[in-house]
Order: sequence, then C-alpha cells, then structure tokens
Amino acid sequence: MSVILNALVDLGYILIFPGFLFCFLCGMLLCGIERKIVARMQKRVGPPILQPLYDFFKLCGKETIVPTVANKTVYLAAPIVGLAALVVIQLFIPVFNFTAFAGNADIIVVLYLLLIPALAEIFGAAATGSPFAGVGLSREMVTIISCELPLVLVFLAVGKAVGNAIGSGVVFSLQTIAAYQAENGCLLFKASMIPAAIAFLLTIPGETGMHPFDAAEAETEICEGMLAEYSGKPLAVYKLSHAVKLLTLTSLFVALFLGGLGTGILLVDGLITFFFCVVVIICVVALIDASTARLKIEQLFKYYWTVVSGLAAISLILAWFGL
Amino acid sequence: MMTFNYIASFFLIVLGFYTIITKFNLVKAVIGLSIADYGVNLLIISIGYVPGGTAPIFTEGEISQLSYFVDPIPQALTLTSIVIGACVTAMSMSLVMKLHESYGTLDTREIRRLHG
Amino acid sequence: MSNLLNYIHFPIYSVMVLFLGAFLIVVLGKNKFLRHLIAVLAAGISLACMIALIKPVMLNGEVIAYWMGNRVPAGGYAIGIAMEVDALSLFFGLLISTAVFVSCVYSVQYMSHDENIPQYFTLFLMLAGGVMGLVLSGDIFNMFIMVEILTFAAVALTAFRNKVYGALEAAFKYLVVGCMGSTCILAGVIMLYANAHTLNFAQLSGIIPGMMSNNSVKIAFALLFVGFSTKAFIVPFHPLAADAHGAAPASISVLISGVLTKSGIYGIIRLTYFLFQTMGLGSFQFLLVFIGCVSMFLCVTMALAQHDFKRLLAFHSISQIGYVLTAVGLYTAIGFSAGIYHALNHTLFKGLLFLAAGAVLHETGTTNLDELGGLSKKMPHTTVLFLIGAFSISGIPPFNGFASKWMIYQACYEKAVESGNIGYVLVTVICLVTSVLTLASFVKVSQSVFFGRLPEKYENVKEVPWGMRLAMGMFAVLCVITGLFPNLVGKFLTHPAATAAFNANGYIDAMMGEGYASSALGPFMNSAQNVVFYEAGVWSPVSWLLILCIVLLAVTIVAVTGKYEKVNALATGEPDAKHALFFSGEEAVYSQVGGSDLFWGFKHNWRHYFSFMHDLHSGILNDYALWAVVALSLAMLFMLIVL
Amino acid sequence: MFKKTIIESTGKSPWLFHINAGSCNGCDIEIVSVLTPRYDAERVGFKLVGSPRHADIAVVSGPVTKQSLPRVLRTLEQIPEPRCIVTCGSCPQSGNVFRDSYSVCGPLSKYVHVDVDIAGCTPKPEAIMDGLLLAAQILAEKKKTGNQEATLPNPYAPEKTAEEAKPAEEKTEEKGEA
Amino acid sequence: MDFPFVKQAISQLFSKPSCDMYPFVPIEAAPNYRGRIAYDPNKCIGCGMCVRVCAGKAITLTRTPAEGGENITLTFDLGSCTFCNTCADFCNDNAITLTTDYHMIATKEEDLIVTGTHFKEKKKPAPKPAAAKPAAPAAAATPVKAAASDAPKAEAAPAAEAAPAPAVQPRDDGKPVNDPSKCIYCTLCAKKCPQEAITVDRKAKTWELNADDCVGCGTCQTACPKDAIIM
Repeated sequence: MSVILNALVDLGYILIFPGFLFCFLCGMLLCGIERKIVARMQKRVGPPILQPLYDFFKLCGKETIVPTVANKTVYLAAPIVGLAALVVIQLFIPVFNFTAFAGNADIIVVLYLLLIPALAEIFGAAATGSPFAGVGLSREMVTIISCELPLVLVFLAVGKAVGNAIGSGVVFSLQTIAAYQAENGCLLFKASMIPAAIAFLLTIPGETGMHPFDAAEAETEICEGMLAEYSGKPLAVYKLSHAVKLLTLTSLFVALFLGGLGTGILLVDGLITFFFCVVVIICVVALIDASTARLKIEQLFKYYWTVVSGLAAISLILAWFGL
Repeated sequence: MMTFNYIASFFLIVLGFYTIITKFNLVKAVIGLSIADYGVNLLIISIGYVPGGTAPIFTEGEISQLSYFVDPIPQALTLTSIVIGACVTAMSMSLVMKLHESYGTLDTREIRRLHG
Repeated sequence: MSNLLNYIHFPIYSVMVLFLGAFLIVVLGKNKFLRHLIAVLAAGISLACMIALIKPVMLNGEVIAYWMGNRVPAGGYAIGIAMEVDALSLFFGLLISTAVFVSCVYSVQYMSHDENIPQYFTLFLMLAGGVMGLVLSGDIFNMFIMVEILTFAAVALTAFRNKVYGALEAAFKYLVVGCMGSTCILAGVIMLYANAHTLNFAQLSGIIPGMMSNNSVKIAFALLFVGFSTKAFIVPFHPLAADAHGAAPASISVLISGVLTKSGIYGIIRLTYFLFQTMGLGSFQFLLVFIGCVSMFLCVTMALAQHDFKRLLAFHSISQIGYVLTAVGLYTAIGFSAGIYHALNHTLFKGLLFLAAGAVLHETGTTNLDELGGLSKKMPHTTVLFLIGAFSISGIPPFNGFASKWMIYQACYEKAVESGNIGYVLVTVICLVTSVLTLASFVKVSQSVFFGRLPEKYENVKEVPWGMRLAMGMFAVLCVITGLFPNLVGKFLTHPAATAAFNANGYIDAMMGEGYASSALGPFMNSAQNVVFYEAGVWSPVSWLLILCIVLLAVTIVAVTGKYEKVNALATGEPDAKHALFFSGEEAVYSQVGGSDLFWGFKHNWRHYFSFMHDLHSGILNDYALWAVVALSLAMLFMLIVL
Repeated sequence: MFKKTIIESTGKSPWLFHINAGSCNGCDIEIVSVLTPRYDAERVGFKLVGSPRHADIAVVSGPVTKQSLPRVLRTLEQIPEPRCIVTCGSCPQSGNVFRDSYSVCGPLSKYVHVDVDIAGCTPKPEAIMDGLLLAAQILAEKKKTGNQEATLPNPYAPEKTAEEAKPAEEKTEEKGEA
Repeated sequence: MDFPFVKQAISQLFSKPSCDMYPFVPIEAAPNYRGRIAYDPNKCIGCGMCVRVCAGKAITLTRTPAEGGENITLTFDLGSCTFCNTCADFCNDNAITLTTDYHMIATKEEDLIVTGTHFKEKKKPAPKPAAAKPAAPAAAATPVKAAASDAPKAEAAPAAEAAPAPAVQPRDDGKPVNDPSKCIYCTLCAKKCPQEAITVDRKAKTWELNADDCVGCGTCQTACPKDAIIM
C-alpha cells in the first residue's frame, strides 16, 4: 500500500509542485514580469503579465511546417527532451530544505543537466539544416562554453564553503547545502560567497540567452538564429523551456545563496522562493537586459572568461582559505 | 672492465637517437634506430658477464668442479632483441620504399601531409 | 581432459587462441567464410575466457599465478615465465577482449571493399594477441615482447590502405617513435635485471622498491615510464596517435584508441603502483596529474581545430586518456576506480564513435568535415548510434561518460580538500572545462556530418550493412548499460580492480608464495591503502526513469492542445515554397554551415594559441623524435631529483 | 482541450514580420515607430519577429517591384496559417506614384488576398496601430472559423450615405476596443 | 563592458510610462494634418485640373450624359493618393479639402474610395454668346473663370497690340480664337485640350473649336508656341 502511496506522492511532485505545473505557470509568470519590467525601464507600458501564456497558446494553435530538408524525428523530439530535462532539474532543486527527489540532488548532476536543454536546442537547429540555424547553433555552443567556467567555479566555491563549515571536506549535495543554510543563515552573508553570488547572477542571462547575451538567436542578424525554421507547437515548447530555464536558474540561485529563510510549510516556502526569484529577476536580469546592447559572440566569450570567471575565482580562493 | 662496455653502449644509444633527430633523410632515421638497438644489445650482453665464466653449455661428464658459467639469461634476451632489431629494420625499409614511391622524396621535411 | 577446462588455464587460452587464429588465417585465409569464422571465433573464445574468469578473480579475489612449463620458483627465485592475472589485469583484459570482439565483427563487412584481406585479419589477431599477452603476463621481458608484437601489428595495419592520404607517413612515424619507446623499455628492463637478476614481475616488485636509492634503478624507472607512455600516446607523443588514427581503417582505429592506449596506461599503472611503488610521494602524484591535465586540455583544443573526422576523434581519445591518467595519479581509492571506470567507458564510446566514422567513410568515401553534411536522412541508424557515442563522451547524464566523469570530479575535489593544496581544484576546473570543449567538438561533428544540408554527390548514400550496425549496436548497448548502472559496474569490475591495485603485497605473495612480500619488502612495507569505497555521487538510475516519464508527460500535454486541421491556402503559385527553407526570400540554395566555420567566437579569442599549436605539430619526423628524447631526458632528470 | 483559450490568445499575441517590397523606407520607419515607447504596440502583444515561420501578421510596405515580387510571395507562403497580410501605406495597394513604372508589378492584391490595407503615404502610427489591431481580430476570427478568407466588418470604413451629393460627414467614432 | 544606461533604466522604472494609450484614448491628428479627402461635388466645376496635377493619378473624372446636361463624377482613390494636397491647391473652387481624419483602414477596396458627382447643365448649341445662360451654378462658374482668363488675356493683349492690328477679335464669352496668320497648325493645342474641344487639320490647315466642350481653361493658349490663340 505504502508503495502505491509513495508513487502517487512522487507523481504529485512530478506533476504538480516542483514539477510540471509549477514550472509551467511560474516560468511563464516570471517571463511576463521580466518583459514588463524591461518595458517599464524603457518608459513603455509593456505587455500584460500573462503575455507569455498568450504567446504559448497562440503558437499551439498555429500550423507546424516541417521543412522538407529537415530530419523530422529530431526536429519534433528535440524541444520536448529539452523541456523534460529542465523540469527534472527543477525537481532536484531544494525549496528551503524540501527536495522532491533528494536521492542524488548533486550540484554536478545539475551542472550537466543544465547542458541538456541547450543541447536540445542545438540539435533541433541542426536538424532543420538552415544556414541561419547553423550560425545560431555555433554561437549557442560558444555561449555554453563561456557560461560553463563561471558556473563550475561558483559551484566549487559553494561546495568548499559549506564543506569547510560542516568540516566534511567537500559537499556537493544540494540537500546538505540547504540544511546548512537552514541552521546558520543563508550563504550570501558569508564574505567569500558574495563574489560567487554576483558571478552566478551574471551567468543567468548568458545561460538563458537573455538580451545582452543572445547572439545565438539574434532576430535582427540571423533571423531568430536556431529557431529560424521552427513554427507552431515545437516553437511553443521551446519558448516554454526558455521560460522554465529562467525559473530553474533563479530558483537554483535562491537555493544556493538564500537558503535559510524558509518556514517549513511547503506552499508558503514555494511562494517565498518565487518571490525571491522575482526580486532577483527585477533587480538583476531585467536591469542588464534593459540597459545594454547585444554583444558580439567573441566579446561575450571574453567577458565571461575574464570578468565573471575572475569574480568566481576570487570567491573560490576566499572560500579555500576558510573565510 | 665492464664500465667500458657500458660507456660504449650508452654512447651507441645516444648516437642512434642523435641521428634520428638531426638527419632529414628517412633511411638515416632507420639507421639511427638500428644503431640505438645495437647499443641496447651491447648493454644486455655486457650485463650478463661473469668474470672467468665459460659459455653456459652443459657437456657430458665435464662438470667436475663447480666452474662458473656466464649468466645465460641476458644472452637469450639478446637473441630476441637482435631478432626484433632485424624485424624493425625490415619493416621500416619497406615503408621507406613505399614512401619514396608515393611521395617521390626521402626528405622528412617534405613528407608532412598530416600536420596541424 | 577435465583439468584442461579448469579456469587456471584460461589466461593462456585467451592469448594462444588469438595467435593460433592468426596462424590459421595465414594458412586457410583464401576462403572468405572460413577466414571470418576463425577470426570471430578466436576473438569470441578469448572474450569467453575472460568472462569466465570474472567469478574467481573478481568476486573471490583470487590471483591466478600460472607458470609456463610448470617451472615453479625454486629457492625464492622465479626462473620460468609466469602469467599473473589479478583483478586489475583481468579488468583490462575484459576491456580489451570486448573491444577486439566487437571490432572483429565490424571489420568482417567493413573490409569487404579492400583487397588482400587475409593479411588484414592475421595482423588484426596478432595485435589482439599482443595486447592480451601484455595485460596478462607476469614477466617483464614477456611484456616487452608483447609490446613489440602489438607495435609491429599496429604499424602494419596503419599502413594497410597505403593509398589513403597520409597512411604510409603516419605508419613510418609511428614505427620510428614507437621503436624508440620500445628500445627505452628494453634498456629499462635490462637495468632492472642487472639489479635484481630476475625478470619475474612479482619478484621484481618485491625487490626493487627496497633499492630505490640506487641510481641505475631510477634511470630504469625513467626509461620504462617514457617507454610505456609512448605506447599510451601521452602528450609529447600524441601526434603519432593523431596521424595513425587518421589513416588507419576504422576497426583498427578502434583498437589503437580503445586498446593500445589502455595497454600503455596499464603499463604505467603496473610501474608506478607495483614495480616501483613510488605513488606514495606527493611529487610523483603531481607528475602524473600534471601530464594528465596537459594532455587533456591540449588535445581537446587541438581537436576543436581539426578538419578531419577521424583525426578529431584521435585527439579526443588522447584527451580522455588524460582524464584516466589524472584520476589514476590521485592515488586515492575513489580516484583509481574512477580512472579505470573511465578507461572502460572510453573504450566503449570511443569504439562506437570510430565505428561510426568508419561507417561514414564506408558510405561516402571521405571523412572531411567540410565536405560532408545531412547524412542523418540517409543513414538514420548510424546517426542514432553516433549520437549515443557523442552524448556518452561529452558526459550527458543518462550515458556512461557522465558516471565516470562525475566520479573523477568527486575524487579530484576530495583530493584537493584532503591534501589541502589548491592545485587540485585547478585540476577539477580543467576537467570540467575540457568536458564542455569535448561536447563542443562533438556538436561540431554532428552538425557538419550528420545534420545540416546533404551535398548532391551523397544523394545515393545508403545505410551501412547490418554487420557494421550490429557491432555499433553492441557498443551502444554497453555504453548505455555501464552508464545506467554504475553501482553494478563498480561492484563487479572497478572496485575489485582498485583493491587489487592497492595491495601490491597480495600480488607478490600470490606469485612467490606466502610471506615473501613482507620478508623482502620489510623496511619499505607500504601499508595497503585503506580501500574504502563509498557510493559518493553515484548516479542512481531512478532519476533517469524520472526523466523518461516526464518526457512522455510533456509529449501528451503538447500533443493534446488543439488539433489544427490542414488548410492549404494562399495559392501563390509557389507550391514547394511553403516547405522550403527560409532564405530571407531567396530560392533555398544548398548552403551548409559546418566544419571549420563553427565556433568563430571561441577560435577568435584563442587564435594565437591555435596558430602556435598548429605550427608545433609540424608533422616532421625529426620534431616528434626530438620531443621523445626531450621527454626521456626530463623524465630521467625528474626521477634522479625526486626519488 | 484549450480550444477557446487558443482562439482568444491568437488575437492577443499577434507577431509581426515586416516585408519591404521596394519601399522608400517611409513606411518602414513608421512601422518600427509603432513599437517605440510613445505608441508601444507591445502592450497589446505585438512583437517584431525575425523569421516568417514565427510570424502571424505580415506587414508589406512598398510597391511590389519586379525584383521583389517572387521573394515577397515566397516569404508570404512560408508563414504558417492562420496568417494575415497587412499592406502599410498606399504603395502596395496601388503602386502610388510609381504606378506605371516598368519595374512595378502593380498592387499586391493582384497576387495575394490582402486582409487589411492601411492607406496614407506614410500612414500615421496610430493608423498603423488601428490596422494591426483589426488584423489581430481578423486573425482570431480566422482561427475560430478555420477558413483563411474570413474577414470582419471594417469599423473605419466611411459611412455609405444614400444620396451621392451629400458630402461624407464625419465618420462614426471608432469603437475599436483592443 | 560598462553599463551605460543603468541610471536612466532605474529612474525610468519608477516614472510614468510615456505612452499615449492610443486605442483607448482617441488622439486627434495635428491641426493641418493632410488626412482623408473630403470632396464637395457642388463646388466642383468639373475642370479636370485636379486630375492632371495629381501625382499618384488617384483622381478619375467621368462624364455621363444625362438629359439636359451631364453628370460629372470625380472618384478619389485614397489607396493611391500621396496626400500631397496639390489637388486642393489647384482646385480654385476649393471643392477638395484634406481633413485631419487619419483612420484610413480598409478591408474592402471601396473603403478607400471618395466619390462625388454633380449635374452640369449643358448649353444649347446656339453660337450666340452665352448671355442667356440659365441657373446660378453655371454663372457662378464663369465669373471665376473669367477672372482666371482675364490674367492670360491681359498679358496676351499687349502682345497683340505690338503686332499689326489684329485681324481677329477675341470672343466675348472667353473662349479661345485662333489667329490664322500666326497659326502653324502644329495641333499642339488640340492635344493639350482636356476636353478635346479643338480639332486641327494640318493638310486642310483648318482650326475649329467646339464651344460646348470648351470650358475656357486656357491650356491651349499656354500651350501654343506661336501665341496664335487669343481668349
């Protein structure tokens, strides 16, 4: 009997709370808020908050044109695989010491799972065979490489800082990080963690392909880059996975750096996390989006591998010497 | 007395490697290779030397007093090493002939299609 | 008759079957069916012997000591030639025989285009026998002989298709530098014999550690170390591998990258962990880890700049060997088991990738990345299998690359924390960045070969024959299994091998009789490492099944939202324009974005590095020989100073 | 399952794709100015997209020249249904001053069913906004009825008075709610 | 990489957005904005000047004979109009005005058509001068025309004095008269006449005027290279 119950509860986690429905709604909401804030920063009224939802359903209603040259199966399967991986990451991220699937909620697993959505987009673009998509995927891959170094340094720094405090050498499991933060306050207030937090925040726009770092899908230069040949439902799923990726990364930031502020009740914690995500979005992601122009791809790479990685390296060294 | 052999074998090995590195001709590289191989063979033999020892062959009825034998194992090793040296030379010369046939030259500086 | 089937004889069976097969093929080679039967049978029996040995050696921890001609050691001196199979050599034996068997099945149909095939299979089985002999032998001179055999066979097979663009040149360079390496090994073996007057590996590892202060032993160690690293194609010798793979037929590239490099690594492990037991020294661990990191990073960046599919894969196999060496060099329990687990995974996914490259070569006749494109429509199975290999090598979670890379990062970082110096953190960062660069180069390959636009001249490309796909399927299935169940692989393969690696005494006692090790080693007794294996960071397949059910869920959600009935409006007289590619209005002409015009951002930032690297690999034989000699002298210097 | 929401959202998030069929760029800058803060078409869901595959409404400007005709038609063909075609400025509707030139292929409506015409030699951004809103509603109508030729009564059409001579009085106040 | 506009972005976030919410808040165009064309058929005299000057050829004038006169209808196709206001300037009876209504959206063709017709009394074909003209519209038309034609006559007249005593007397109803001495019968005036009222035969060297069609616009006079036409 308890096995069935467990299975049901697990299914509930997958479908409802940290799983699909939560990601779908909160991701769209977050994306809507972000677009509205960017518009307000440009003295525009900006679209209604639910605009991404309208976009999603409109795209669902549109006809899907698969180019004759494209490889049909990969063309249709790629967006769904990307979305699935994102939802799995969301399940691993703890919401103030509650994690749906704690078994192996490990930073390195999250780091590698973050690769799958980007890869899904790349192979989707490759399958279409359009030259715009080719250029787009080459730029997306360079963006992934450039975002990888800072992410690695940040995760190692966090692992080391928590490891020092707990004394068990190194900690990679997100659950122990959340538990540590539950007792003695969120990690952000430690001296060594501030540069890491900044570095992670600067990586979020790069990882999700937001404005200044969206050389991969620059609609002016290479006609929507990787998604040039996508229309209808696959495009809707890609737009959805963009939104969910934004949610995943910000909730990862909240889990890593703003850990200890949860109350324990699942729903309230969820709302608090979402509130923090919105605050992060407003004061960082939207601000960068509204006030900068698009970077060329090699400037993006140089920027990430010098400035942002430098910040993360500083925090790693500080964490190493026990701050 | 053995030190002279060791110095000689060391010198041969270094000479072999020197020819491979500096000479831009394939055949000279093969020659260098075999010189290094002979150096090692000399080293093997000179290690097995026991002063005053005789050839390690048992003949009927002669083992009266406990006469010393020269250590037989390095000799066996040298045999195999010589055979291997011969095979190396044979194969590399066949390759050099094919290279000359298809590239038209023996100069290592020209034979560099696979680079970068 | 019954004791003939006793498992004690299996090591010699697996080696002899291969050499016997080689001989039979020379005799009966003309008949096509018979030749293929003998080849596959030989490889199959050798694999069967290895699998049969798992139970006694791996699970019961027994070490098989097999004296040729039953010359048991007399008076504490090992006279005869011995074969010793402990968990570590069985692990490598299994790895090698699997790769050999699959490659044999593949080459049956792959070589159908070529002529004088009997010679190919003779050399193939000689190469396999040489490597099996090297891994299973317990006598150091016997190891040297096997190294010579496999070098000859590999050189001959590289030059097998001597019309291929650089085959002869690659074979010659491989032969010259390879024989320089073998000469070093021979000199090293002889110097050991001069000191210990025995050639038996176990007895040597009992005596030599005690005499480490003696200079000639240090030089012997340097010679052997450099000799085996030429076989493993580590950094100073990696251009050999790059040229050899580029030119050799695909099934041989599988062997060179999957098997030869592993034999080199096996040699180095035997040297450092058993024969000279110097791994305890911090500086020696630094040497191995440093070489591993340099070869890892240098070869992956070189791979990104390649234009040829197989040369790119060759550079990748050296960078993965860098991973294995780094993990092995950590000298921690989890590090070693992560290292050999990655070696196993590397043989599997690298074999798969080379077979895929062979399939592309077999169908289109070229592996130049700039000319190919869009093959996924014509060769769907090969594309799927290639993708499994590509995902495994770049460490995407459900596949096997991820499991071993994860353990390597865990080991690296724990070593950093435990030893307290920050260098190992840098190592972890290099590992992770290299893994992303590997992913980048495989995205490049998949875009320029399998996806993108199909050029006209490959219109009539068909799928490869079933035999080749079967072989690739075997590798792919193994990749997925070892990826999904790391704990099973750990329990059966990697942990027994790691425990075997750490107790050298068990190895010595098994050969030379009880208590020999403690008496001989006495003062230098290095306590067997407390080999504790915790399932640190092992990826449980439950989460993988999680992804599967979510994928199905996502599909239903998206499929159900609103059926759209087909309406073909807007007859603008351009019927096929609707499904043609968007070319901002123009006619959709053929334009493939692939090969060398990808990752401009990355290459532009590192252009000085890439141009320097391009000139460094000049392709001139003298340069490679110079690097070998410089490496040898540096190794000698290092040994003399450090030990 | 989400039939109603899809139809509703089709009207609420129309994505534009601008095609320049030889225009003098007067209308082009006007179309882009509709997205600037002063007029901000984004607040009703408009977004300029880079590829016809993503687009719902194609905004064509410029007299369809001989050179651009095949390209315009091919791009229009690549827009997935339901789609609307809006001509901005009087050039696409009649060729304006370039009407009889040897290189102008005449009004767009000769080749394709045009949903909404926005007249004016450089129509005012508000006029473009009206046109686009009307196109968005037509889009929703097409999605609902499923036929591609669906159209809505035009709220801005001048009132047809009975007798000819009486001058056209001020048109009815527009009731276009978004 | 610096962030140049961060200060503005933050300050603008809290200030009021500068959109004028168009569809909900109706906005009037600028006072003299040239929008939709309003055509007053009564004022129009059907001279066809606007048709000639319209750059976009948006205006078409059709005459349909009706009993006792003809109906002149003018159609303005806003779809091909450049809103340059030249037709309003040239129309000396200001029958055409461009209003400030900018909502020119059309889903059907005729949404952009502005038409207007007026009935024009046709004179009896008697050669008598037009003194006995009926109803006001015609009268209203002539003084204007007269004013329009005074100017050309005035400047044509001095030229006439300079020449020897004119054998030809200008007609009093302002219609053009040909001076056979100067005329070289190049048929230019016939071509230019909007109403095709003049027929010239080069071989027979004859020039006659169809008084009814002629509206006295003076184009033939301006077109004549030899100033042979006097009005």
